[in-house]
Formats: sequence, structure tokens, C-alpha cells
Amino acid sequence: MSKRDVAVIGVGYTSFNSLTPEVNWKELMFEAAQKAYQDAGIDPRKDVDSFITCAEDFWEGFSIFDEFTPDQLGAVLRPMHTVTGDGLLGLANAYMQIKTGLFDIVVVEAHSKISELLTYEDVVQLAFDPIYEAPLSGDVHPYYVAGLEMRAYLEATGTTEEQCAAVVVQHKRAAFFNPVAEFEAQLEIDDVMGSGYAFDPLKRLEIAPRADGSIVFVLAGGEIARRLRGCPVYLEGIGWSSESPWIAARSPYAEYAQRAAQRAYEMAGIQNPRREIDLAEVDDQFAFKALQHLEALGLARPGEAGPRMREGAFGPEGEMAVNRSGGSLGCGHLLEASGLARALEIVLQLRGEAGTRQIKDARVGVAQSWRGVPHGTGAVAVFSRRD
Amino acid sequence: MIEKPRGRPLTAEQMKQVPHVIARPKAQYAWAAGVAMSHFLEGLKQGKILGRGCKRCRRVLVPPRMFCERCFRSTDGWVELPGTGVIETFSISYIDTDANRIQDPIFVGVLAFDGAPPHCGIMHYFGEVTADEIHIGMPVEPVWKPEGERVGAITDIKYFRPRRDA
Amino acid sequence: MDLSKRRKDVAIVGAGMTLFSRRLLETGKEMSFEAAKMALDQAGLSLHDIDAVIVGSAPDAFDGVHKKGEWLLDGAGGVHKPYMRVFTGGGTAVFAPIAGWWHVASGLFERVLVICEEKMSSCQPHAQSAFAHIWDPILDRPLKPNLVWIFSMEMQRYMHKYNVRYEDIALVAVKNKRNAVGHPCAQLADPDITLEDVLNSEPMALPVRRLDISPPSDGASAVVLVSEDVAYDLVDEPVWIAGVGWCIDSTMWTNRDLAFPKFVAKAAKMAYEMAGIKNPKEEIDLAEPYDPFDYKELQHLEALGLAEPGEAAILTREGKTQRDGELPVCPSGGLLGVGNPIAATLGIKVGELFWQLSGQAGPRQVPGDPAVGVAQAWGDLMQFSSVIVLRRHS
Amino acid sequence: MTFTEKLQKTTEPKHWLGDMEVDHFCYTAGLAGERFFMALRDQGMILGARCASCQITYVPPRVYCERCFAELGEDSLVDVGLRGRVKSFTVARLSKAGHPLKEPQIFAIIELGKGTGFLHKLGGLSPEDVRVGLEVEAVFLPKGQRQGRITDIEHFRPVAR
Repeated sequence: MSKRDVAVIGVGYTSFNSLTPEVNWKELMFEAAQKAYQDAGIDPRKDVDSFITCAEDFWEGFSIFDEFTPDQLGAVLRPMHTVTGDGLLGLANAYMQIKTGLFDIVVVEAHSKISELLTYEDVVQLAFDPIYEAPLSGDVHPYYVAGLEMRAYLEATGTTEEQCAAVVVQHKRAAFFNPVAEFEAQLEIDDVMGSGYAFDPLKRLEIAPRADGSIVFVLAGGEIARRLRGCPVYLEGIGWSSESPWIAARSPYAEYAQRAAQRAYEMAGIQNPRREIDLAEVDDQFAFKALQHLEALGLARPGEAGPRMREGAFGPEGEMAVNRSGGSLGCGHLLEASGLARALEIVLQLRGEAGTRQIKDARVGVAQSWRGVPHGTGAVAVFSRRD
Repeated sequence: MIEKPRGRPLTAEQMKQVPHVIARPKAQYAWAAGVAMSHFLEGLKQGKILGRGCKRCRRVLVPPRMFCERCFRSTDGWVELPGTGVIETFSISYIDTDANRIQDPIFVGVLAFDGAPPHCGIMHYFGEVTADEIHIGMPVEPVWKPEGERVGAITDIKYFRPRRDA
Repeated sequence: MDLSKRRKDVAIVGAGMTLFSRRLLETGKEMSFEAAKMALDQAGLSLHDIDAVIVGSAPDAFDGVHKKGEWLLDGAGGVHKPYMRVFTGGGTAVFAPIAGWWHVASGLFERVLVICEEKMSSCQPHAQSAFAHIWDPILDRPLKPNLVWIFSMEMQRYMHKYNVRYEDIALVAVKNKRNAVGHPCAQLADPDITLEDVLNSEPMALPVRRLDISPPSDGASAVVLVSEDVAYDLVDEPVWIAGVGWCIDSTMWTNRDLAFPKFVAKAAKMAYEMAGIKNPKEEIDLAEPYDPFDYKELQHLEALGLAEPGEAAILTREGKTQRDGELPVCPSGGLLGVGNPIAATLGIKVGELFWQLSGQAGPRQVPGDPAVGVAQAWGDLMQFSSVIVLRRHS
Repeated sequence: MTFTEKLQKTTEPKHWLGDMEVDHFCYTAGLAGERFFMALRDQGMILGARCASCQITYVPPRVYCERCFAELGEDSLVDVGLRGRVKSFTVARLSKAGHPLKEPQIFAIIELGKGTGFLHKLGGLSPEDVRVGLEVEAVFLPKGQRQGRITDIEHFRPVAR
């Protein structure tokens, strides 16, 4: 592989809100983009070699959403394309483009304007196999699949429901310290356990609420990043992988995340993730997913993440910081932007810009994404500070 | 080399015979119009075409946006346009939105507004015009719905018709 | 800094495609598998050899599956692999292999499979119904537009600005539908079609008539891309991706002059620079520009620098773009002749160039042992283009 | 917000209603689906497809092995029987609108003939009685009512002891 390294030279983001009725998606994206370009100190009309947006048509309500992306990012008459995947998959493409040596600066955007979709549940169901899966559920909420997957995970690892509930408590508390998060709450495990089964064993409060927001990353070849920023945050490794798309044919261990992590760690030269990684931001669209993902990332052994979460090992006083941003449970699930929201927190922490939630001496962080019900695709990105 | 390409073609009739599932999608949205389009729609309701000026490139952007995509900066202020323009291009359509055939053709096209930069306008219908007379460069003016019927939509303009005075 | 040394050269070593047909029994997954299997067999590779999969498919609203990339995944061979879907509307056909190119050129992967799929027959009563949602919801959709309108408006503007005659444009449809006779996957091949047939075909949205338009289709296509390190293990004479380019223009399509597609010219410039092509007219032996409508082939040839603006119609009238002409254009039969399963036209653009340059095009083979070809696709709201230059070294 | 002016009154922002629908989608069940649904409808049989080299049985059948891309034709079809074991289950209590369902529905992943899991519903038992490992069997619609759809199987019920 080419020796050129890749670094983050700018990030920009809006706040994450359950509703954004005052702006359209273009105006939302423009805000994040302008902030990212300010942060990077670049002019998008001159300095950027390629632009990437991460979006899915049915989230947006357009048959070809790609049409509606260039203007607000400064990409008119420039190379730009859509990745129908989450923001980390966008970063992966930017990483590869920069590695070819033909692209110096690449911009990645991901957003959610999901409050505009009035039939969210129907659209989620439209992602099910239309012959074998979708006809079974009728008017049932499609998140029942998360209940099936949670049961399989609990059975396979011996994790308890209380341990899953502890994830909600911790992430929603963390969100108090994140000014752009909107779903902070002071809850106890009993509150979560008592919130009622939605899809047994999954409880209502264990489901991340949805939010709107836009995030923009500016990546550059290492030599450019060092010139512009001195000491940038590096994207050291990125992996992505998929399991079978069939709901009934997947493992209980989030193998997609295991394989993605394997690749990302290999690229980043990480041999012992538990020892070498200082902070993690994992996908927590459903509370148990955070535990399953921590284990898939090798940050806990199977069945171990739950008890350690319950003991506070991943909390503010714990041995490893997990989802200090508040995660999707605390910030809201940003659909295709959730992966970038996880990566954003890592970048801010590694830069020392995380305000009251700043972790001391953080040098290596990992961000992870999952594309959500009913799929088994995810990505993992490793970032570091090298000073 | 393609030797024996695969794929089992079906007639429309066969498609109804083979195992299949029919489903009606439910995908409904309430898109926020945003800052620029909220003003624009309010303008239409009042019988005005509003654009947005960019000081740097000196363009009047219509349809308006809060940012100039060329300069990548915020736009600077509202400009009311006279509403007249010229036909930039047009089509005479014998099909509707679902590709059904229609008897009376739709005259549709893009006009460029007077007071805006070249090629700068919107798509709309053309009316009170025949297939023989319609042409690129033809001056046109909007025919508005009566004030009480306007709701703040692009269809508050019924169509654009030739400017007989021009 | 010499950046060229950083990247791996990327070769195409196999291609495959299904029949293009108005309706296929196969699911999108099954079509993807059939095309992929053909491409892998041709490359002499198995799925185990493949390091990553790139999928291209146009609107989810055709197949009727949200996140359709994820749904296609097992048929596309993506299980337990890095799997990526890219999407640039109709431009996806040539853009997916460009994404495949950077997967390999970056050095991250050695052998990748690129698959494009489209199943338009799922969308009822007509694929047009899905196109109703490509428009701006506030400015355009209330006018109940049909996709053909934009083509018709663009064609009108093009004819007006460059003084192009409809009779010359219609010749493109005649040429491509005749060329398609040699294509085993073709849907609308017609050896006997005449200019009069096109000129007298049903008016759709004038100036566009029925035979100016390529038909919606079901189909899938695939190519296998490998790095320079393994290419020669697989084939004696690889076909190399010499240049790639892509470009998008503003969303505000009513603020642009539709006569000349600047974004195609910019994408071509990017690809030519990478390929070291200074004079495309001299250096390019054959072209597969995107031809969903007959006039688009002409507009695209001009923006690709293979003709001056307004000149492509004359080249067509003079027969220079015939399969045995000076510059064979759409020897595959193109979208007009083989069919238009949007993204899956990969097989008649990049796939065709691969077969032509490696001398495997059979009855469609252009004479003169071509060595350099350009393929181009176009998409979004008359707004996006992707361009690939392929080259055989010997 | 990075604009020179914003909306200042809650009544100013407008929204626009619309959809991304078509009249309907018609999904063909495909090559594998044709085999599977004919057997389901006409013979009350559940088929899988076996990849001999990967030793995986796909239920429902596919025409390819998703691991090695071996072609799984007629000769790889196997009857996986009508009885299986619950691998996972959930009691779905919410409708799409988020309201409590009148009757909670039980969804399960069922292992049939040692194949990949098969997604369906459970019936004829109350939610408290379900557990992982439960033996269940398919309950079909009467032959005349079957249409060659996945819902020709009404649900799976516990095997009587």
C-alpha cells in the first residue's frame, strides 16, 4: 500500500436536534460545511479535489438524492459522488482516494434530515427482503428485528437485561456534557427496566431516538495536513465489512464489526486493542448493540462488556472511555451521519477540544458504525494523535 | 466474450403468473422549505418573484438560496424581479407524469427571468400559445392565479404566456 | 511531487452481463450473481479470490427496496467482505468501476468485483413513476413532470444553439439499434430499422419521439479489476484503466445553459490528463458515450472532445461513427439498442470497451485492432458525468 | 447558522408535503423463489439449497452459495422438513405507529434441517411459553388458499409432546 498517510484537517457540524423546521437540508449542510472549511482553513472552490456525501434516497424522499448535494458543499463542477452508506464508509472512500496520490484534499459529508420522513417505520420495512421478510410483519414495527438480535446476543453471551439497561443510563448521562446532544437524561437502571418491553427483551428506553444534523470532515494527505495543521489527527486505519443481508442468517456476535475492526487494526498496527486504544465510540442504536460492538472490537471478551459496563469500567471514572459523546442514545440517531458523529467525538477528544467531557492524554481512539435494522454492515475507523 | 447470456425474460402476462409479491410503498415526507424557499413561496403568494443577490459574483439567484454555490458564501439580500422573461427551451409533451398518453399536449419549458443572469430561471408551463408560434427567445409573462386562490406554491402561477406587447 | 508512482495500475480482466430485457424472472440478487459469475469465470477467479466488492445501482425506487445495496449484497458476493455501494444516478454505470479503480489503485485491495444492477420492472405501472421523484419537491414536482421533459428541453436547446437537424440526431438511433444486432443481450436490436421509422415514431415530448429513447430494462453487469501485481498472472494482455474522471454540476438545472454539458467536458479533462491524452480525436480509437437518448450521444461526443460542438451530427451523417468508420461510436448497440437498465449499462460501456480492446467482441468487433477507448456515463438532473479511458499497451 | 438572515417568527418556516411512492411494486420471487414457492404451495414442503463444498444449507434456497458462489441448481435442493428449533425470538408489542398492538406477535428465527435460520412467526402459544430451543412445526394455510407466498405458512407452533 502507498506510504502516504491520511489525516483529518477539519471538522464542522451542526447541533443535533429532534426537529429542524427552520432550514432545509441544503442550508443544514451548508452550515456544517462552512464550519469545516473554516476549521481546515481552506477554500472549497479551489482547494478540494473530491467531495463525497453519504445518503440513501428513501431517507431523503428523492429518487436520486445525489442531484441535490453539490451546491451547499462548494462542489459545483467538481468531482463529487454519493456513497449509499454511513459516514465512515464515506471516510473509507476519501481515504482510498487520497492513498492513490491523485487527490490531496477530500471532503466527506453525512447528514440526517429524518424528521422530514413521516413514515419512517414503513421506509425501514421497505429495506426488508420483499418476498421473504417484509410480508410477515404487516403493521408490526420493523424494530422487532432488534429484539430478535438482542435475544440471540443475550443467549450467546450470558449478558443480562440490566447490563444492557446500564448502557442507556451511562450514555444519556454523558450527553449532559455534550453541547450538541439533545437527549441527555438522568436515569437509573430501574427507569430503563421499567420503561416497558417494546420487542422483548428490548425495552422502549433502549431504542435511540432520531435526530437531524449534518457533519463534514475534511481529509488530506499527511504532508498537506502537517503543513496546514502542524499536528493533525490521523486516520490510521479503516475497515468495513458485511454479513449476510438475510435477517435470519447472521451470527449473534456482530461479525461485521469484528471483520471491520480486524482490517482497521491491521492497517493501524494495533495488536492489542484493549491496551492500545484510549477511547471508543461505538454504535448504540439499541443499547445492547453497544455491548455487542465493544466485544466485536476486541475491547471486551464476549459476555464481558455487560458486567464491565455495569461496574462503570467504560464510564467517566473507568478504564476506557466509551461514547463520551452520549452516543446515539444521548445525541439521537443521525441515520447515515451516526458513524461520522462517532468519529467526530474521537477527533475532538484527540485534539483536546472536547470541553467539559475531555479525556486526559487520549492518543488513540476508535469509531464504529452499523447500518441499522435490518442489515449487517458496519465500519471501524482508528484515529490517533502522534505528538 | 459473451457466449450465452443468462436471464429469463417474461411477458407482462407471465409476470402475473410467476410467484411474486405486490406491495404499495408508504413513503411520505414534510420537507422543510428552509429560509430561502419560505421567503420565495411567501413572495409567490403575494404575486412576486423573489431572488437573492450575491455581491461577489453580482448574480441574482432565482430560485433563491441563502448561499451562492459559485462563491461559497452567504447571499446578501432580497431582490424582486419583474416576473417577465424569455423562453430558454421548451417541449410539447404528449405524455403525463406516469407516461400515459394524453390528447392535448402540455407546453412546458424553462424560462430565463428578466433581471437575472443569463439562463437563470425556472421550469413552468406555457399557455395561450400554439405549437407553431412557440420558440426559444420568445418573451413571456406570468399569468397568476387570483390572489385569493394563491397558497404559496409554484402553481400560484398558472403558466407563462407570450408577451404580446414585447 | 511525483504522485503517479504512488498508485497501483489497475486492469480489467473479466466482464459479464445478463440479458437486458423489459422484465426478467430473476431477482436483483440473482441477476447480480449471474453477471458476477460470468465476469469471474472469464477472469479465472473464484469469489474467494475477491478482496472487496463494489456495487452500483441507480434509484432504490426502481427495485422497490430501500437501501438496495444492502439487499443485493449476497447476490453480489459481498458476504463477509468489504462491500461498498456508490451512486451517481445514471452516471453510476461508469462510476462504479471508477470506485473499483480507487479500491485497487490505493493499494488497499488487489482483486475487486464491480457489479451494477437494475430491476426497473418492479416499479409499476411504469419506471417513469419513480422518475417523478427525482425533481425538486417545491419547484418542480407540483408541475407533475415526466423525465422525458428534461431530455426534450435539453435536446431543443442543443438543436437551437448548434443548429443541429433532427434528421441527423435520429440517425444515431438507427445506427445503435442496428449495431445491437450483434449483441447477444440486446433488447431492441433491429437490423431493418430506417430513419423514417424514427422520424415517424410516436411523439412523446417533442422534439423527442418514441424511438429516440432507450427502453427501461432489467439487467446486471459486472467487471473484475485487479492490480498490476496480479494482472499478468491472469491474462496475457490486460486492458488497463488509464484514466478516470467525474464531475457534477449545480442542482439548479434551470440556471444552466443546457446546450453544452460542461460537466462532461470537465470529467473528460480529468480522465484525459490522467491518461496522458492530449489530443483525444487522434488518440482515441473507439467510444462508448452514454446514449439514453439519441441526441445525448452527439452532445457527449462533443463534450468528450471527439467532435466540435454541433459537429457530431455531421460525423454521424457521414457515417464516421459507424462500427467500421473512423471513430466507431457505441459499437455495442448502446442503450438505444441493447437496453437501458440504468446502472447495469456498465456492461455495454466499460464492458464493451474491455471486450473490444481485448479482441473478444465477436460480431461487434471494430476493425483495426483498437488500443484506446473511452466510455462515459451521465446522470442526475442532466448534471453528472463519469469518464473512463481504457488502454491496451501492445 | 451561517446566513446573513434567518427566519424570526415561528410562523415563517414553511414545509412542503409530498411522497416518494409509486402505484405499486411487483417483486418477482426469482429462480430460487419459483422452486421454493411451488413446493410450498403445491406440496406443503419447505425447501432449502445445499452447498456441498461449504456445507451450508440455505433456507429458503438461493441459486448461489453466498460464500463461494457455487451455482445451486435443482440438484442442490433439499427438503428441510417442517419441524425445527427456535434459535431466537421476540415478542413484538408495538405497531409501526408506536402504539401497543392488540395482540403481541411473536417472531422467531427457526433452524430447519440444520440450515441457515428461517424467519417466521410463532402461534398457538403465549409469549411466556416461548424459549430458545423450543421445537416447533409449520402450520400451513389450507391448500386451496395458498398463493405461493411466504404467508402460505400461517406460523410455526410448538410440537405436541
